[in-house]
Amino acid sequence: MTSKQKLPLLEFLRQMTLIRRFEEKAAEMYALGKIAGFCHLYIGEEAVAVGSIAAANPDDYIVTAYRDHGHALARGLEPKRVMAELFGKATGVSKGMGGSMHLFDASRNFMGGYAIVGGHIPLATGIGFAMKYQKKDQVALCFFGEGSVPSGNFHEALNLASLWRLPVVYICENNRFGMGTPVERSSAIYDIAHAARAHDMPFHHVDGMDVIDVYTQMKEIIDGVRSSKRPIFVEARTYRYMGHSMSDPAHGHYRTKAEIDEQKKRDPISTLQKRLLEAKEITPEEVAKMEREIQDIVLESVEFADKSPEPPLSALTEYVYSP
Amino acid sequence: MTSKQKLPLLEFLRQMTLIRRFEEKAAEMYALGKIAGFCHLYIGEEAVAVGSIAAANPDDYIVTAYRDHGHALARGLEPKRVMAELFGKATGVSKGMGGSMHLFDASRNFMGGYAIVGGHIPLATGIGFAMKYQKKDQVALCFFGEGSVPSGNFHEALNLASLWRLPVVYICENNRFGMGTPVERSSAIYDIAHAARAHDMPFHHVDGMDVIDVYTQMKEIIDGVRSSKRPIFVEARTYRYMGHSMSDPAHGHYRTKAEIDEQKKRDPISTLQKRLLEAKEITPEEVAKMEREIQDIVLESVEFADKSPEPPLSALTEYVYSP
Amino acid sequence: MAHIAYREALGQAMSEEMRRDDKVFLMGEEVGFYQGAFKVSRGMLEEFGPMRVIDTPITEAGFTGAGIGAAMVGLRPIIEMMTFNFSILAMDQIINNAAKIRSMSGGQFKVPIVVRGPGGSAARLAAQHSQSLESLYCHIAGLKVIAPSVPKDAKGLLKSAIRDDNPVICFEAQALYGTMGDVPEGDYTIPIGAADVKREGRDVTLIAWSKMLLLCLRAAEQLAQQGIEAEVVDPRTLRPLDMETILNSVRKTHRAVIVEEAWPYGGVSAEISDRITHEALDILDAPIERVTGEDVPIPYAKNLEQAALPSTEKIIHAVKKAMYLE
Amino acid sequence: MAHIAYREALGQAMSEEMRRDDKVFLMGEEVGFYQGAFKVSRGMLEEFGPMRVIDTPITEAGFTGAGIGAAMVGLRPIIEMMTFNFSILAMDQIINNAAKIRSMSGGQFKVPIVVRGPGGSAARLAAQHSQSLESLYCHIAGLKVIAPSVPKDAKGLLKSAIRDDNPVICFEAQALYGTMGDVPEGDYTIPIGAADVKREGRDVTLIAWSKMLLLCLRAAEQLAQQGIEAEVVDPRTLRPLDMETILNSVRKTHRAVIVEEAWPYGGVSAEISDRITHEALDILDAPIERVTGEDVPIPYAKNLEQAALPSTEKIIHAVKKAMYLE
Ligand SMILES: Cc1ncc(C[n+]2csc(CCOP(=O)(O)OP(=O)(O)O)c2C)c(N)n1
Ligand SMILES: Cc1ncc(C[n+]2csc(CCOP(=O)(O)OP(=O)(O)O)c2C)c(N)n1
Ligand SMILES: [Mg+2]
Ligand SMILES: [Mg+2]
Repeated sequence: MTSKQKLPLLEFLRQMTLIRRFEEKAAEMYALGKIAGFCHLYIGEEAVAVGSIAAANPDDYIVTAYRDHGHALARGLEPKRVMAELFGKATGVSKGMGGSMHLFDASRNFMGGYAIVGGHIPLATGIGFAMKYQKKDQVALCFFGEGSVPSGNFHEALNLASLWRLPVVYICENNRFGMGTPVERSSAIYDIAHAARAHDMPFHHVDGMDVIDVYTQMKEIIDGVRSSKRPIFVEARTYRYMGHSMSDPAHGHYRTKAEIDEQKKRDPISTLQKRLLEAKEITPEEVAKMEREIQDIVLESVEFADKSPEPPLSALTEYVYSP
Repeated sequence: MTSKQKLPLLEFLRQMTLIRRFEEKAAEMYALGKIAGFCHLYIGEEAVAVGSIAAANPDDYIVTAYRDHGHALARGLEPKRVMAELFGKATGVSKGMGGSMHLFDASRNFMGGYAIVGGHIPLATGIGFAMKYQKKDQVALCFFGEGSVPSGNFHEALNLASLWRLPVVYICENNRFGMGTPVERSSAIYDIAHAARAHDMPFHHVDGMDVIDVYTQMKEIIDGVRSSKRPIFVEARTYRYMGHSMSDPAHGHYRTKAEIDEQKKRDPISTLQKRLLEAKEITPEEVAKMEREIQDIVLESVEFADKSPEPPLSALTEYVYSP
Repeated sequence: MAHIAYREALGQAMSEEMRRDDKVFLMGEEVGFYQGAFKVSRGMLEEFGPMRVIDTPITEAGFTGAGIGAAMVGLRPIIEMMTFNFSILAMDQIINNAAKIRSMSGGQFKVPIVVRGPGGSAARLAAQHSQSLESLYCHIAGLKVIAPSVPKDAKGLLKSAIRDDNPVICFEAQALYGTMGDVPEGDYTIPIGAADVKREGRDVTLIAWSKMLLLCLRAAEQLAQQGIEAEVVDPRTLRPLDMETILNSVRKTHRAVIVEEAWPYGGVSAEISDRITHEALDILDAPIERVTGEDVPIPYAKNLEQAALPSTEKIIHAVKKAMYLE
Repeated sequence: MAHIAYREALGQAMSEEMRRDDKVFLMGEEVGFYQGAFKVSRGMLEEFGPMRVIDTPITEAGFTGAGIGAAMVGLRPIIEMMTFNFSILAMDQIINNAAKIRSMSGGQFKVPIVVRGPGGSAARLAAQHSQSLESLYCHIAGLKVIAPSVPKDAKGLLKSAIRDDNPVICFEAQALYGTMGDVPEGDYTIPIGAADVKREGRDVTLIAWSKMLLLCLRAAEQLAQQGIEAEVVDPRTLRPLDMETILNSVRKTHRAVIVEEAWPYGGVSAEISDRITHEALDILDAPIERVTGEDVPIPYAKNLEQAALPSTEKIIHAVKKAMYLE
């Protein structure tokens, strides 16, 4: 295992903080009506995307669900173009066609943002298939919530990947809830990594609140998949602080504020920050500077998005069919 | 466990032989053009339906796939009305509307015959749900081929049944092939009962070529489900002697004649017959008499079917909507 | 008369039917503890308990199929699709089982199930969450399809659907849940298969349902100011269609504009158009105009979403075309 | 010209394209070792090996979705549905992913995938196995749909579909696989979106595709003996529709009969009917007649199956109705 000293922890901190601040701003913009439709925040879960995607090669493929801002930013999509997408502008990563749930960036092998629970999992299997078909070394990372594990798409996709030995890492972001339903009321198995057993697929647990654990384990897992060409299932136990989407209050119906507060004690960002401060790998001034830089990026993103034009009306039909 | 002495073995022999002779005759009738469409024979697998259904109460529900003649006869549907259904006659169990793949008999809680692989499995879950909802003691038995185990319908249905604790016995008739595809090329797990693990469902294996094993184990399983109200998965290892359907040769593409011959050594009917003869629980004369009686039933069935009228043209629209 | 919201009317229909008949139950994602993703089932878990108001995992095929199985043995399930976009995952169950079991069994089993939930666009939900899929279900022999536009119809039709012994697909609209309307006191039903003239007029017949009905009423008001009196017919039930009411109107106005949110190709509006022309070709003074969603996946951007959907302007334009005024 | 069967024409199209372009592969149930459930892919496993001719488990959603994913990264999958009845299980993948990914991504990804297989009735396959589902797919923005009727078109259109950068649904027909026809030597394609006049006539336009086209040609022969000259137009591509060719014919004959095997409500024929009437109301001498499957799940019994499907008699009857001869 890579020694922890060499881990790019500052970069992890920076990315996680960027995602958090970016989304806090997105929430504000939503309240202002600048962003519309469904908008699902990743706040609390940042360690999963950041640790996993850092452990992958830049040309490994990423496929994810609608809660996709974190993955997009971790993969290096430009914040201003992500924000512009949320605003529905022509300069957005999907040219304003997709919005929050459908971020895409072909140039970074960021394969989207999908809004049908479980529906994107077979796509990742297919990308894995294409890698095998073309004898390429890339791996596909597929992120999904624990809510999609009971779905037919999940099982069909995993069986294929295991049967055909495809280089895919299936990463379940178990944030304990699918909307208001806790996992114990949606899945017969509580330890959902065991779903992989039905497909003879090895499985691992990572601590989704600890970017170091995510990164170090994922590094080994992804490297392993790259060489073994066999898929792996990873359950990242994590937690969502905010409501399911912007219309859902953070707590009330299905969980208490106390529960969220308890979870926040393990916050991936403050934990890492504290650790770096204690180890003197970063100074409070540097933290403040990082925050300022991120703040600037976020503000610039909003400005960029705001000033960007709407898509031209010709875009209505332009992207439906390839010529 | 019920002592073997008390088992109604003669009845098992009679039922299995009836199914076999009935289907041999159906094959003839198919060749003559009296039966059309898809027609899937159960020959070789008789022990599974006979042993399982005998172990259930007469008002327990049966749901199965398109290879359903054996289950129908084991449940006591009248052979002549089953044959009439295969002929597409008004006197058929489904009034000629369903044909071979869609045998139904509401009066015997025989819930059909379905032709979409895996599509009927959720129905059984729903029947189990209805039993729980109405606090009834009946159990649903759901039969399906191993080919449907990778399907989304299978997994979604099993998760629900396990999560909600529904009285359903899921019986996988593993005859090793889904059409021409052996299980090892369709399922990532070879020991497919392990699919139940993904749903925290207990599982059992029964010897699908041995009606005594099927019956004795199923008796305990079904009684267990009736009292525990928890679903169970059963894998019955069995073998189909004939082609997948009438248009598929028994061997050639995907298996050899030698393989079939080897399997026939464990034939459920001749094994039981031999055993009963050796134990002197039946005489050769009685065997011959049974064969004659069955022969008569089968011939009468054909005669009945042949003489029965086609459905009236009014049937075209009569059954589409309930008034 | 009570003045209530569309969502409340639906909730009342379900609750009243559940009080009337203990075989009726509601199943779907978030219908219970969460009180419904769109709060249609608010309060129902508390009243009826978790055995009759059942939260499901995100397995549309599985729980819809389970509903069908339960219906076969005598229960009367209401299956909520959180939105109809997700019903595509359950379409095999609906098409191959619900719609066919009575027929395949020679009438031995009936499938009294209601599949309901919101369809259509709301505010910028993008391509996968904005679909109007009525025509996919209307095509299927063995199903009934309803699509109420106002609270009164929503309650009365949903009650009829719950009492119906056949599978009924009930298209609601996210954008309508908050709309208000008068609803009769006490128990009443609205028959499946009966259209309703929502506005009388003599110059042109506007035919629309669900959200588009409201749009047509708005367009009709604007047209009235220009001296054009549009009659607005709400089929309410899409399968079976009450062609008599539609044709009576067209026989009066000689012109028809059909408005539908879905894609144009093979929409319900094409069927209605064909049926009108077939029955009444010679009384048409102009070709029937259809205003539909554009033939594109709905984009997220505000201007493009607007451009993709029917609007009062488009309706007015179509009416004028049908009247040779443009 | 070679005289070959429809199934062989399709097999040739796939094999030739796979030789031309190593990104093309075939995936589906029993396409490999079994040589195809209907032998369309006979010999392909032997030629191309198991990496390019891939047998799948019975998981239509899974492998169709996998095909879409592979298409996004540059491959060109051909997905075989053993029959289109099973495609309903993959409809979410087709509608929500294949048809929308290019659009949702602002044109960054294309999905060059072909989903093909037989649709329609064969000999008494009963309700779940006899469906003609064209209209479900034709409704969807983002898809193309083809439905060839003769070997020549089958080969040429399938080749175009494989080379097309968009998702194309190719409806074949089980009952056509054994039909013979002349096919040009060498490489050729037939453009998607071009109809074909399969028989010239002056009295009435018959519009039909796939199996129904052959039925119409038979009906046209019988009509000719009665002095009625029917023109038979084969749209070949159902989405997009070549309305020009259709309208040109109707402008000549002033009467149209559309024949389709599917259920009537919202069928492709309704769309064609609406478009003809819209463009050419005043040149129609009679209402357009549609001959479709009856509005019932297809029964198994021989007499009922026959009664449920279009026939030459029904077509002739409709033609006479359109000509006011009956
Ligand atoms: C097939 C389908 N059914 C229902 C929905 C509505 N829905 C959106 S998100 C969601 C919960 C998903 O939970 P989970 O998979 O755990 O992901 P999380 O939101 O927790 O990240 C539901 C039910 C949907 N988008 N797709
Ligand atoms: C969803 C679906 N896909 C494909 C088919 C075609 N088909 C019919 S039977 C069959 C094989 C099923 O094998 P298995 O489940 O093992 O049952 P068995 O025939 O062996 O009894 C296939 C692929 C179908 N009927 N339904
Ligand atoms: Mg979750
Ligand atoms: Mg099998």
